[in-house]
Amino acid sequence: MTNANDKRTVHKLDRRAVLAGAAAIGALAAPGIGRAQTPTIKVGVLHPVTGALAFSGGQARQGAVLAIEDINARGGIRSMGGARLEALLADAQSRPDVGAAEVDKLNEAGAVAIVGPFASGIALATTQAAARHNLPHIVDVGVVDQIVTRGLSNTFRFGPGLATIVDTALENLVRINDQAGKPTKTVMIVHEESAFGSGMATTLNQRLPQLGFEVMETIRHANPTRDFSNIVLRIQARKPDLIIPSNYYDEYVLFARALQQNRVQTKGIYSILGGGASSYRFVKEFPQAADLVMDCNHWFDPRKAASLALKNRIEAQGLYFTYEVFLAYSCMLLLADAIERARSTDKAAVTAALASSTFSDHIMPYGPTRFVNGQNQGARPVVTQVQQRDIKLIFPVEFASGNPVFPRPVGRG
Amino acid sequence: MSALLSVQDLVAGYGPAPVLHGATLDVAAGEIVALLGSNGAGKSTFNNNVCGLYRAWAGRVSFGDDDITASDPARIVARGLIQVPEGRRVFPNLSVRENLLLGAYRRGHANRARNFEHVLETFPRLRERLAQAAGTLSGGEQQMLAIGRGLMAEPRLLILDEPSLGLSPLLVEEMFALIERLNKEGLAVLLVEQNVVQSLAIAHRAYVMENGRIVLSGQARTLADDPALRKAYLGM
Amino acid sequence: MLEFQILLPSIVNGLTLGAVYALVALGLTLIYGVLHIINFAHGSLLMAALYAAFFAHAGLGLDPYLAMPLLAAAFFVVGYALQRWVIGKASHGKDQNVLLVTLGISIAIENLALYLFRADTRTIETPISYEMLDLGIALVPYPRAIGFAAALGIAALLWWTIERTDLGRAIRAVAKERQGAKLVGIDVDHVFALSFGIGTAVLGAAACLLLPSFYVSPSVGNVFVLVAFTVVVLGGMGSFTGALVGGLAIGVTESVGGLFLGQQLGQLGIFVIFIALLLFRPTGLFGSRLA
Amino acid sequence: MSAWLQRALLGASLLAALAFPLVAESGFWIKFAFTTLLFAYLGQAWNILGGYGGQFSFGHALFFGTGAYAAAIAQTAFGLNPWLGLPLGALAGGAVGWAAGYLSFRYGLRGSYFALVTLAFAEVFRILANAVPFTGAGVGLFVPLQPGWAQLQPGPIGFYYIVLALVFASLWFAWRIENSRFGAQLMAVRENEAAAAALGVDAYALKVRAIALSGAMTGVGGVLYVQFYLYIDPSLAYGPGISVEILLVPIIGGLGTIFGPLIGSIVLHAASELARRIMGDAPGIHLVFYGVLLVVMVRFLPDGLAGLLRRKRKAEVPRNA
Amino acid sequence: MLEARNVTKRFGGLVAVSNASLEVAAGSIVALIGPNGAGKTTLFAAMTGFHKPDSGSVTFDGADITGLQPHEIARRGLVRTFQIVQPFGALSVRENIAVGAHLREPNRAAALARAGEIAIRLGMGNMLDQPAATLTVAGRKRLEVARALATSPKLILLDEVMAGLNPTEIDEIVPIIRAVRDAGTTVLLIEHVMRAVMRLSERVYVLNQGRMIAEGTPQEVAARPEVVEAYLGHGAAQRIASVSA
Repeated sequence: MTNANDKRTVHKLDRRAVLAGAAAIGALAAPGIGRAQTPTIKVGVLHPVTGALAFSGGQARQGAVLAIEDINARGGIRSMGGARLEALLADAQSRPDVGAAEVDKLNEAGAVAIVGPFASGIALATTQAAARHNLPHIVDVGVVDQIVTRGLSNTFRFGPGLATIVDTALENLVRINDQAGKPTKTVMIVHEESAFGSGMATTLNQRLPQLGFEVMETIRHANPTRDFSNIVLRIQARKPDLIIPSNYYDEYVLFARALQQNRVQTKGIYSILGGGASSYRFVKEFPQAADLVMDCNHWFDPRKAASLALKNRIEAQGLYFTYEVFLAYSCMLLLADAIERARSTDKAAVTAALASSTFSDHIMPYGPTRFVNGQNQGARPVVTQVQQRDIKLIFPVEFASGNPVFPRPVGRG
Repeated sequence: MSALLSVQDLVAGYGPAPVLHGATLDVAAGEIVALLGSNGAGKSTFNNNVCGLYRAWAGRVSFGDDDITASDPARIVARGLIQVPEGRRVFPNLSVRENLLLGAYRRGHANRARNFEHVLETFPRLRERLAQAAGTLSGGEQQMLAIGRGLMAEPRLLILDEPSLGLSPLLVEEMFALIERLNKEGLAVLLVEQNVVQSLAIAHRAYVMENGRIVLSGQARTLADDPALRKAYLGM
Repeated sequence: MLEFQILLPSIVNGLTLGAVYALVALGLTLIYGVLHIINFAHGSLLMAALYAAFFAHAGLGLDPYLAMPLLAAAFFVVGYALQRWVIGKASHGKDQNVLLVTLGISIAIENLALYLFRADTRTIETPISYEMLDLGIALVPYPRAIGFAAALGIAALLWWTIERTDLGRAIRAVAKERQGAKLVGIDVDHVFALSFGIGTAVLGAAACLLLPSFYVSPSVGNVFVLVAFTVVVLGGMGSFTGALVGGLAIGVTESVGGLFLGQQLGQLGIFVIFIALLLFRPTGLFGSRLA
Repeated sequence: MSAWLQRALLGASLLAALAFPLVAESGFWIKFAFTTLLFAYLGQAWNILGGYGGQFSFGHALFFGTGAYAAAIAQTAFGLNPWLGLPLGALAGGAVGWAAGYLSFRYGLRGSYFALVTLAFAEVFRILANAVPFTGAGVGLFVPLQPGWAQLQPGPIGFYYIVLALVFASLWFAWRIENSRFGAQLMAVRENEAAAAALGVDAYALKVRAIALSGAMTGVGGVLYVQFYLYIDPSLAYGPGISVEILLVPIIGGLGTIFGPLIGSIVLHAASELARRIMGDAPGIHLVFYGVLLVVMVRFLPDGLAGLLRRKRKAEVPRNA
Repeated sequence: MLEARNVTKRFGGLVAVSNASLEVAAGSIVALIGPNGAGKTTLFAAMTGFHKPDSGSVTFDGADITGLQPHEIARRGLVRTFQIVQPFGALSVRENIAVGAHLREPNRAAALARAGEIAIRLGMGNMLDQPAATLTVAGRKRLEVARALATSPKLILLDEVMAGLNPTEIDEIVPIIRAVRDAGTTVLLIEHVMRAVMRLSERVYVLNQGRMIAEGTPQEVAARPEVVEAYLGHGAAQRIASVSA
């Protein structure tokens, strides 16, 4: 009865609610009503599945839903008599205000916690809305540091924040550059205009010179940008050793294509939270453009069997195994572990269990889980490189599945 | 002689109040019939409903053997009932040539080249202006163009709504002479005018409309001598 | 200075980019010029056309350039039907209702695509995707060079249709003088729908030219729609020559503006020109042939 | 409807509105009500200019975003109390409104041209907000979380009452417009600018006043939004999405009517919620339903919902009389 | 009180009004007649700020008002009506008239009250709450006059207020116009209905093809053959003469 496609556990917010109004919702929220046989635990899965962020939101939702299937297949929450998890799906429509409204809806529908909501801007609103209900909220993706620095005791971020990502990226950059005999001196940064790209560029401009790199130029572009030819022209004219791009997938595709069309030769492309270089879709569709591109990003632990199993399942569905999927997947496992230890669906108990979590059964290349002010101290990004049409993990060394190829051999790419 | 156009008890208007309160009128083949009346008497409402631009509230319009009461303008044009409207309604952004060509859009397409020449012979002034945008023509030239455009459709009946409006006396004279000539060539004309004297001079029969009703009708010559008409129009 | 070294190639880039803008704007300007409505569904119709081109390639193996006439025809039918039986019927001739109806259509189409195709960004590769045409002063990717030439061709074809055929004369007649048009027997509703259909057909063609150098996703229409409005205003609402020249001008502005002001602010130039033009010369650079 | 019955109905709705948070224990419905009322208020602001004045703006995000940023910047950079942010937002929104009106009406822009220029103004501000440092550029601005009435973060119920008060104020204001010289002249300009001018109405000055007022009201809405969500970024503030959402409300509800925006906002938000619940979770499908619903509504209610509810005063104006 | 001197107005190549002058003495009723398209309405528009004259000047109450904005001219007490009626369609008759009353009366209630009085004076008392769009042609014409009167003008320019009215309605409106004058408002009217012109006006100007071709008392003007010809077409004078003979 537990085949992978069993969707019976996916509870839909039904139309009764809208008809019956607030009172009915109160009743609906009471646990166990109408489902006396198998106890269920409702968890909110909140992502922007429509609007501008729909792709990432959809991927993340898929990851969370698969995690719930796996948890239920393994016997549910054992400490609570094998209670099954039930996903309450919600759509933030790529807007913070809608996301916040959905949090309330989920709370009333009886969610014990929320996993979501992919984007920083939305996360700021949803964590706060959840805080009003003392509803635990696990942020799957959303790198802006303010998410966990506002003292919200219900908010937990399993993945790394922006500062950590930049630290890791630079640490590895110095390492591979040193290993190769310091071929890289000059850098150009090409980043998108919103929170993560701009935040990144600011930090890089402070840190790179201290590490001995010269930032020749920082190019900020709008979302959407329809044409990258001029940016490529500038790069060709300046001839930097290294390009550091930081953009969303759509722009990254256009950028990479323009680089390739113009046969731009640099010693390397070292992207940070790039839209393309750690995307299997990009590698498949643009094998040449992707070749040897490095990316510091969220990534799964390739040495774990569970990660590869999950990857295969996702790909069997015709989807790509992107960071949204495995981060949301891991976050849902983290939540299940907390409920298991809390032995309760009490929000405060689950919050406490999360705060004291040492969860390790995930598929991320992380150190031991330890939350300080809601931020997982064990979280770290990794650096990947596209090699032979595959994405290899090259840093940190202890998780590596391949060695960096740097600088890029002349004539390749 | 059976009527070419026959309108019976036409009631029509815009919005809540009727403008026409049951107008009855007919035009026989080969006739010039004048429909006279002051501004706002309902003459244009009458035309527009006959030509299908608006749906009449009540009454019946037939043309030839067809009931056209509920027809759309395209079908009415196809049957040969052509209106040259008040204010000319030429296509200001199109050249004179294009305006004329479009006259044969629905009807008369086969003989378009021949009719085009014929119109230019009738209105030599248009030939000089062929490439000019119609919006830049003078009022008189626009009136000629509008009539020419109407002729391009090989009309069986031409409704002319205030063709003398805004023209100089000399041009008005020319215009009426032209209408007479076209009629001599066999064209039936319904002449809707404020210009009482000259209209009556060329018309066979006439109707006088006031406030949406036909108040006088008869042979043009008889009406011209009617003191009631003179008083109504000159206050004398 | 770097900016001046790459000024020429960047102008060439702007021109090829502008050709795409012009293509998208051509349909919009026709629809505005004739029906006097602002079609908010234009962007989502472009998106639908891009998907059609994508699936023609991915599913039927049809090269987008070969699919062009097919898509143009299909989207002509779509546009004709939309205007004749949805927009025309539902709007009751009121501007605010046209706005609501086209907005509603746009929301529906965009999300239908999301539902059917998911939000994935999709791209195609053609044999010439990475070939470059060497113009001496600049290298231009073939897909964009073709797009540029085709944009000129389509604009010329439209111009010819509008200026030299009976249908075109009827369209222009309806644009300016509906009553007069009815009196020469032109079926105005039919001409409205035809114009909308032609405007949409151009999107079908535009999609085939755009796809090889761009991507498609359910929200891709928004990438072009504001720019297309700008082009239409710049060129004069209803003017084809205007849309073509306006598109090229906007492309160059964006490109050169980006060069000197930074990529992000390059788009500012577009809107500043747009506002200045609206204020000082609302008929656009080329006046208007239709409206 | 008799005046007595009308008054009784109004009183009952007022009571219901006041009692709502006490009855609805549901945070979701309170937030739903907050959003609905916020857009009823913003829609009313738009209605002043668009409904009563006949000038369709496609760029009300310009005022919304300016109000939101003004208050957020004043608060984060200068420590201004957000209560003072409300008048500041009004001032900023009003000033931008005045400037936009001065530019566009001075040059005689009307109809589609006016609509497009407001859209462009909002875009310019969006691009600028993305580029300049004091708006936090693309990162956006975070308003510190300081719950409590003192910092204008009174919690959902508190916000509900604040926005309810704003809605009442805006209803009263619309009523005033309908019953004042300003409003009478504004409506006259909407109906026929030349005829109004012939009667001594300075249409230009009137329109500038209307857009400044509308901008000020909208600015206050922006401040409230930022206080509620504690975050603003350029596309939230100045994106076309917010402009469209604001203008849909009065058009659906009934242009140039007192209760049109309120009705419109309720219907739109209910429709959107209904669509989600009926169509389920599959991404997009509920918005397809919503889009189709919009078209169908216009097809059968060409004068907006208020056209149904109120006595039909607007008879068809003859098009070719 | 009002003096137009050598006013010329062109539209593109078309000269609509050419070097036309007229004078209106305070307290009089003056008529401006001429065939359709003669330029009467254009001259009105040029005097009230809707068109800027290409040359010539307009003085009102001793001040030069050439080129002022329409609302500025209206505020000085010179108000026009429109030949093609321009009601505020969505507003009621009372509200329409109140827009005029608001020129001098900021208070809403007072303006509405004044609107009511004026409507009654013009025989529209029973239509006060009707939307203007539902009025008949005659009703709209009256509304034009009522709105203009509500501004308490010194001089009112009436553009064909009788066109489209039936004889009974014309007989009703003639005394109203006279009463307007008697109440202290000078009247300049464009009219086609000669019967009314003859009865009402003290002085008549005749405009044809943009030029002033005659002026004088109604009887003087009606007797001049060029006027009759301008009206009824070329040759009409002889024909009428022969008929009446």
